[in-house]
Amino acid sequence: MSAPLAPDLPDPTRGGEPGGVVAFHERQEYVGRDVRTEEMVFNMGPQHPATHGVLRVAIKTDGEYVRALQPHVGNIHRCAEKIGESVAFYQWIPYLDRMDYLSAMCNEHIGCMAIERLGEIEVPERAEYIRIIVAEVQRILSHLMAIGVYGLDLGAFTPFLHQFRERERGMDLLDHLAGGRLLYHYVRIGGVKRDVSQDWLDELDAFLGAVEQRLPEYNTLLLHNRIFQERTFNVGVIDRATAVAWGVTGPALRAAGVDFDCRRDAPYSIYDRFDFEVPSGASGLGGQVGDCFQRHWIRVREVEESIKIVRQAVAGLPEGPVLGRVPRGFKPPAGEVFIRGENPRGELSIYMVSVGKSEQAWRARCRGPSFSNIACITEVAEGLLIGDLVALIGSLDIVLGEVDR
Amino acid sequence: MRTYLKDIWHGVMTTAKGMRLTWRHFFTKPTTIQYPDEGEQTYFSPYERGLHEFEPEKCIVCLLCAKACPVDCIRIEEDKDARQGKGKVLTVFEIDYNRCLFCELCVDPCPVDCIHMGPQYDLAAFDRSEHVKIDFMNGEGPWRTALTSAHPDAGVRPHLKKRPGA
Amino acid sequence: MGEVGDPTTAATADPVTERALTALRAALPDAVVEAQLDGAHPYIGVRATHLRAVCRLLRDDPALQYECCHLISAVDWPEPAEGEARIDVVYHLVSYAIRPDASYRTRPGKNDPYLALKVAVPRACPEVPTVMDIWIGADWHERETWDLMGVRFTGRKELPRILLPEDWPGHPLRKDWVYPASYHGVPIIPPEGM
Amino acid sequence: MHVDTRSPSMIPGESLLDPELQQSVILTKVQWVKDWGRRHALWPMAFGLACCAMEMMATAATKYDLDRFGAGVFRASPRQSDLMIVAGTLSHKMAPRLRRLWEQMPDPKYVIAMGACVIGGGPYSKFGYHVVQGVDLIVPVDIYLPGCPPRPEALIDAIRKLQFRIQERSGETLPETADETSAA
Repeated sequence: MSAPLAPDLPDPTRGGEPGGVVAFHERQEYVGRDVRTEEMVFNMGPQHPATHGVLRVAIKTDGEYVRALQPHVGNIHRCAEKIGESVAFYQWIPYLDRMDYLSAMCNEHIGCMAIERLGEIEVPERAEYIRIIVAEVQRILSHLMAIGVYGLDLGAFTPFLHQFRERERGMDLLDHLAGGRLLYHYVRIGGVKRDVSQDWLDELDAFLGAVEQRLPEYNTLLLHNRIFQERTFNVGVIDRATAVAWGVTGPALRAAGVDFDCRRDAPYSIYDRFDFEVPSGASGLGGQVGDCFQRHWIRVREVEESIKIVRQAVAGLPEGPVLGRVPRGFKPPAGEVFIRGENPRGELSIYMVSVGKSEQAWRARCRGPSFSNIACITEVAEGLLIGDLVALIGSLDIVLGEVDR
Repeated sequence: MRTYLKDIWHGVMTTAKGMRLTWRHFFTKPTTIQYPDEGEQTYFSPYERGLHEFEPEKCIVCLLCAKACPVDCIRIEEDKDARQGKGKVLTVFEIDYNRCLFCELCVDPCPVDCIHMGPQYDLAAFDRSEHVKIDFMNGEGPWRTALTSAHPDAGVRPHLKKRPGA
Repeated sequence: MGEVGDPTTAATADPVTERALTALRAALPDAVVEAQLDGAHPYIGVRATHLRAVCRLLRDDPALQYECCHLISAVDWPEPAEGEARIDVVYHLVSYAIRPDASYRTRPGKNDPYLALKVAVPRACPEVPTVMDIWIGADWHERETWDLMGVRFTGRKELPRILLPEDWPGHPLRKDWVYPASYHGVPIIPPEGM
Repeated sequence: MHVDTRSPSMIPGESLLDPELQQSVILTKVQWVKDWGRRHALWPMAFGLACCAMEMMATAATKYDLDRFGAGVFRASPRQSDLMIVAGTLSHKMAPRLRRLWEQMPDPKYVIAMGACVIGGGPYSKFGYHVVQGVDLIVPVDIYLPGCPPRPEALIDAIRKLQFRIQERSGETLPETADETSAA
């Protein structure tokens, strides 16, 4: 386990600006001076490397400062909800993968849980443990990607290349189980597709050890890096009230100081059997609660916690079957179900309505966490520098596939 | 002034720290695999979901795979068996890779295990109809080589441990 | 459907929904239409005219503090088993300040402390008052519900589409929506039988 | 929307020259050198739309290192790139922008359609009302690459095939090895 991060960090010395986000006309050096700039409206995206996909942001700028901003989404709206109503329950699972393609296993896990609760299907104990293992490995991979790509956004190319080394290794692990590198379709209704072998568990252990060993390396490159700190301290602060009102979830919510994690506070599956910490925003790190730095720091901490969970799950892995009995032509009784679970990016919620005697759902509603997370930049980004806007969007770690679904 | 110099010092130091880390990797074994060259193979799962492998002689034309497909990409045409007078015989078994999402749902319901997914992945074609729509009954498509190269199923996986760059 | 006060369902009733229902009954007696307290998805049915008052109460009551509108969804019922054609608008609310106690959490299957509100509106004229000023996060959810299901939220300044282009024909998640042949000259292949 | 489905790469570039002159020894050699340069300096445009973009990034990253083939300089701007890897689902809302970005690319330009969604609607071909059923309805495509998503090896394979295609008109044909190496 890496050393605690806080003592290493130097104090924030960001001139005389406590808040960081100071509107242009209020900035000390310009008060009373006649500085005139013209407002300009332009588009960032939909094809822009810093928007993590096809997000279009219309920005009204005043010089280098963002005055107002409006994100436009829908550029990869892929009709997941319509498809959920049109295909059979078991056929919808691969589409859940494609919603948030960086956390496919977690999506499958929560989607299958919703369908299982609708049809009152029992899941074997071993399958539950395997689901937790693969979901947490997926969380590690997703956070590694987030860490690397955030470095890329801020101009550091090296961490991106470094994290891909571990990420490839983890993808090979999941590839071995599922047969796909990115989209797995491994979790099925009633359990998981295949059992894990002892070889695989050994390799998993080696992978966890490698990640643990390499995390300090990433921290040297990013968290402890002075330039990175300067770019992220006090930038894009999402405070508690803003985060909650906009429905922000996941690391961004916890960075804002809300100590809430679905895995602990609304436990689904068997998460209540594991012992892990939920990191939330702290003021001792430098910067302030809810800024970009804290969101990044929470991801790093969550990787450590996920490693803990996987180790506990592997230790407690019981024997038994991995796929329960699901009747062919599965038709759940009429009813409704609402399930939310913690994805790497926040809470994925699925609300399903079944009318009974039908292979298809009547309504399949999903809420991707990024949808609300990206909505809040309308309020937060006001007064930021354009360069800091990139830092803000990057720190939210959005995946447009689930914003648009 | 003091803060200014301290800032410079901090900037230089963290950069140096990072560069030390970067340079250390200059002397380690490279992670990159020499993919298309012979000798170094990339890692494949024994359950790799690549191009389908299909054994026409086993197929009993039950159409379960076509029904399980969420996008209807499997086209099967059948005919009356002329020799025996009853039963059906397969004439066309076509998978449209314009649509296939490699989800493996067609493999599960097959009662005789005649369709499975193989490790063949390089389907790149110059024409949309060239490889992308494959009739498994005719011709010598890439699926043939996949079929003949006997692919071991689960069990021993020695290559899981010695992977390049791990 | 378990009516409130029914002795048979009282034992399995969802305490989170029950607590909210008691508060609503006390403050706004005619707002609640129906309530389901047991089962996989407990909810409170609310009259559309009283929705804003209900939401404000749920947010501001210090014992409830539903400070986050987690999800807004809509379900289309063109031919329901009873009554006329309607669209249900479902609100899922979450409180981070007030957490349920430990005894609630350990009960299997009911460990999620959300609160669901249901507003049934006629399908011919689906209009619901906006809650955007109560929870700003409802903004995008309302836009999406309008975009895909065609529920109009009144009282907002504007209600643009969010996912689909502005000139898209119809609202795709309505059950009677037909696939268009093409959009700006690019064909859309409709599924068979549609 | 009517589009010319012939890619510019298939149209002879020096049509201003006299056809007889084009066949002369020196010009053929010059052409060969030009194609050789083009082939080994493909600058792809990072046109990541959805899931396949992650595999495109993986291809460019540590393990697969697309730079070994001279195609790893991902550009954010269409004006600096000559290869567009359309990776991910193309929606009706995005289609005009794709066309516009393609038009901004300088000639000669090549397009790789990566993933099932882009080559023909893929998973969304049946019920996806908002998904364009194949990017070749919008821009001409040189290489179709199925897979959902294709493995990085498959993308490397597609790029190699494209490179041989570029050289093809100088007399070099697609060697057998391009097919053999990938039979795992």
